Amino acid sequence: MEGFGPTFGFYAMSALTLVSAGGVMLSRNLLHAVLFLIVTFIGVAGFYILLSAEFIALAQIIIYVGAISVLVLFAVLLTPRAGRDNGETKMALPGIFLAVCLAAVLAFVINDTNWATVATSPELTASSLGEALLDAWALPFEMASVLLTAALVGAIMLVRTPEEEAEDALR
Amino acid sequence: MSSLVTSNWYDIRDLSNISRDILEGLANVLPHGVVYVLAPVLGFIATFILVVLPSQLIVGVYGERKIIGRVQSRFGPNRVGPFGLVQPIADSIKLMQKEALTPKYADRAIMWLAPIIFVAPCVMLFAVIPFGPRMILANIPVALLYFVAVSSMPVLAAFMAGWSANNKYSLFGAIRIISMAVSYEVPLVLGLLGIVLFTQTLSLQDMVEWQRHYHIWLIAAEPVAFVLYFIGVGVELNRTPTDIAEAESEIVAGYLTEYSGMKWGLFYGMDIGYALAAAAFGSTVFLGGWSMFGLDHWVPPWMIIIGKTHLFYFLFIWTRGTLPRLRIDQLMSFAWKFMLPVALFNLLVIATERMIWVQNDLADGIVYVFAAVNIVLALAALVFWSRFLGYRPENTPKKPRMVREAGGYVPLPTGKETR
Amino acid sequence: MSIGIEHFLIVGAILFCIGLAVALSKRNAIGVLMGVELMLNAVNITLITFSHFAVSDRPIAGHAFVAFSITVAAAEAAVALALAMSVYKNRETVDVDRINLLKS
Amino acid sequence: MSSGGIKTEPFILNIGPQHPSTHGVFRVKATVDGERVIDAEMVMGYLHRSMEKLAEERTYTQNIPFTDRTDYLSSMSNNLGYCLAVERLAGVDVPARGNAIRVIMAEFQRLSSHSMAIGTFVNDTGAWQTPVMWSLREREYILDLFEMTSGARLTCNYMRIGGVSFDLPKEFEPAARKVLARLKPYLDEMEGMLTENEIFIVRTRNVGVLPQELAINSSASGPMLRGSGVPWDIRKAEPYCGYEKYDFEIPIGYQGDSFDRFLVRLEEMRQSVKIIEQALDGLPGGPHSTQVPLAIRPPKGEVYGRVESPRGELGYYLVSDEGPSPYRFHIRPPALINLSALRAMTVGGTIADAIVVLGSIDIVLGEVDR
Repeated sequence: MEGFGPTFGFYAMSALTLVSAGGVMLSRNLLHAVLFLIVTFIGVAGFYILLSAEFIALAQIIIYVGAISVLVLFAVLLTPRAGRDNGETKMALPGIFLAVCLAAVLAFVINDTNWATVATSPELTASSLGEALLDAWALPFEMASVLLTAALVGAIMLVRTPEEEAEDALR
Repeated sequence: MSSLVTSNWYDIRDLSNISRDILEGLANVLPHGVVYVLAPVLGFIATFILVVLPSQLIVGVYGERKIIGRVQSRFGPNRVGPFGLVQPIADSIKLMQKEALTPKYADRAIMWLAPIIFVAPCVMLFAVIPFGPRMILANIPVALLYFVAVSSMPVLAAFMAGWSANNKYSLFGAIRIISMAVSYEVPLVLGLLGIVLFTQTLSLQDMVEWQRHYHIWLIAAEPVAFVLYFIGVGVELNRTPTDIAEAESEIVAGYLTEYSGMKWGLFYGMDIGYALAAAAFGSTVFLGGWSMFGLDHWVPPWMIIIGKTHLFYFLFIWTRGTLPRLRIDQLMSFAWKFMLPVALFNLLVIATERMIWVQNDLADGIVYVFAAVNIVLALAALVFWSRFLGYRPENTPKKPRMVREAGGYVPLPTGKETR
Repeated sequence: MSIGIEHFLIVGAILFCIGLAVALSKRNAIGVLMGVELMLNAVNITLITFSHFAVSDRPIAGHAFVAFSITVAAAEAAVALALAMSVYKNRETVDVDRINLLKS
Repeated sequence: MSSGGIKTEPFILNIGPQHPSTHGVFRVKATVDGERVIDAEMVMGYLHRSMEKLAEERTYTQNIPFTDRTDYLSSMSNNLGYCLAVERLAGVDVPARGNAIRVIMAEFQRLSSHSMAIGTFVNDTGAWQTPVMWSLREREYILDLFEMTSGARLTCNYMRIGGVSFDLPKEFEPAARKVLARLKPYLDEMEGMLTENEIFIVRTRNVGVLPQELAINSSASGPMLRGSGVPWDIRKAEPYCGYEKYDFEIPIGYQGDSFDRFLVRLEEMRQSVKIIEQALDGLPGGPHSTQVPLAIRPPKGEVYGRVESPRGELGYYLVSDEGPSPYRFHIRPPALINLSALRAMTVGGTIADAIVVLGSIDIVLGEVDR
């Protein structure tokens, strides 16, 4: 990946993604954390575009920014004001230490490995992804739909109120 | 792509000739590479100046106010300038002079950010609209997805605006707008998926070409998708009858309650901008875009698409001027109980038709048969499904009962009148 | 200056570790969920990076995997939030330190 | 957004005193749980001008303009109610022509007030200003008639003790017939636009139901009471100004929801048109007013005079001590008493419903707070 554009894009996106991911970690207000998370998602979508995966990038924006973050926002709004702090547990320091250690190990591995890369990247379009999904990965694709249905039903069942359950029992 | 326009710079049927000639001229003068940075900037500014700004000011603000005025049997703006045409400019000058207040306990950073985040995607949406055979800023192959993705951004901006103001009415508006947007994105995308099945492309330019090739508009081929799009986009744009998030008579102004001055002006202006973008997208996908059954050989295509956009926008104004507003729970149940099943049914029908078409290798004319079938099925689905859900307009009494003498009880009628 | 596979992988690794730190350290169940989402995103970046750069006879596999991953993440977010709601309904807290039913 | 099992803290939403759809300075302190209203407390008095006390310092004739300013959307009916009460107290007879003119004016006032009520009601359901503009347009023609006869458009101050202040001008009758001819298609249009409008129906059907018993117990009156299916109309029950001579019917609703109240108002407008036509056809000659002394001193006693104002039973309770001004002057304001059932109608509905209910009551804050 040569040239000013991709380089600039990469560093801009890295800064955006990592700074806002740090914001998720550091912000005291849970709603601010969610907003930082959304910015992180957009930054990740930017990476996908840099890697010429437009379809995945737009799916990322539709699903993560349009749906998942809205879900999280809903969950935050449904908890009372007292539950909206974003503090750390007692185990925060060990956790952060573990994460830093892992980062060091990963960085070492990434630098040390001699990656075999292709000179020209393959052209991957939305239609080739569609063909792959319905051809090589047909079974996982169907299973994903089953999973989504199960998640839908499960989510509805989990948040049902006792009154609603009583109503259904009477039927 | 298309060979109908010449590449002479004076051929105004394709304005991209002019910009290309300008850029080529500049490339001879300027150092290498600068022109590539300049090109998108220039294209961006050109799109904005040529399309967005005049549409917004003249058609969006002035036209909307004038048409709503006529609907309400009054004149609309007629004082500032000839026929009141300068009214939008006067309004914006007034807005800029006003103080942009921020409440004491508001979340200042987010409240300041929200209008900016609201504005940016609006201009981005126009980038993928084809205004002519080559007049398109970014002919990306997944333009349809791009449109859906970018149009989900302003909802978040509206949420930020509503939440940060620390006002109960604003919070109501914020909660309402995100719940509405999440509910209506589903049938809207399902409707558009049917279009993709038929046209076999996600690119808007290719869709226009498809409609030119088969000499049919997709509104005729897939009427259900059009209805789903119109309603769904109306909900996301907060246009009456679904302007629940800023319901003036209930929650004052929803998420905009605490905004004033030019910050409010940005929201207001961009509301119209989004409506125009949605209209442009709708007329590209459903109304044939810049093509017009051969008329595009004689009339500049960008004129056709802008005309169609304004026609589509007129629909928004019309509904805004005439219909009352739904309640939030009614809107939600309409999305999940009515629109979603109809969208799924529509998708099934379209997929079946597509399969028949491909497997039997039918001629192009079959599209007209499919269109007829789809229109009939759309009407049938509308009637059948609404009756199934318990829609009984004949049970609503249209006249009160009449009595001649005062005094005493009149027992309530039993049974059918109550719904 | 050129951007290679390592650059993207490093960003993915850092993002993953930030996500891990968030998931391990946050007290709020929704905060933990956000950390998990960050980790998933980091993994997706890595997958797309490999799909773009690595030598493979079927490079689309990375994209397909990410498509599944996003699907699963959506389902996971819905269920996790429903769980958080449900826990909150019964215990009136989303503090993961205080959800200790198994402790006597 | 119901939150059944989740323990949420309900919060208090102040609807008003500054709010687009409280029709003035009225405040509902609503306790809401999400979108649902679980309690509503009314706070009023922001517009209190102490009219009843002030009236005790002025002569009976000087009090007539006060009544204009209570319910400023139906000044003619208010004048009429007060004048009837004073006439009954002092034993003054009104000539036939005066009575007919009073009926015409009161019914025109009902038309203008109901037109406004329907317009603002539909506005509260969210139609973006269009119905209220249409209503205002029709109302303007009626106000022109008022200007023609009394010189004022809104606060007419037209009725006098013993009749009306001026006779009708020559050009009144053709103008009035023209207005009526205009109104009939307008009413059909309004009915077609709204009773066929599915969104309007779902917003108002079964919203704010006021059962018959509750309507009677809360002493609601006017379209509120009739919407609940109780055929009660002062014009029929205790006719004044010769209402017994006119042929008209009372519309009543089915179950007392907001839609029924709307239907009743719309039909009452038709009936008003009918009454005015009859009154114009049989307009008697003669004097328009009996002469009474300007500083009238009614004999000692008390009286309660009531009329059917557009909002319901408007009563005036007067006590005389043979002085030039009333010893006690009390108004029974229909809007205030209709409003008292607001809590029962809004609790359990959503915020949007509460606004619709408030619109369907058709309050005028000048009358509620006096």
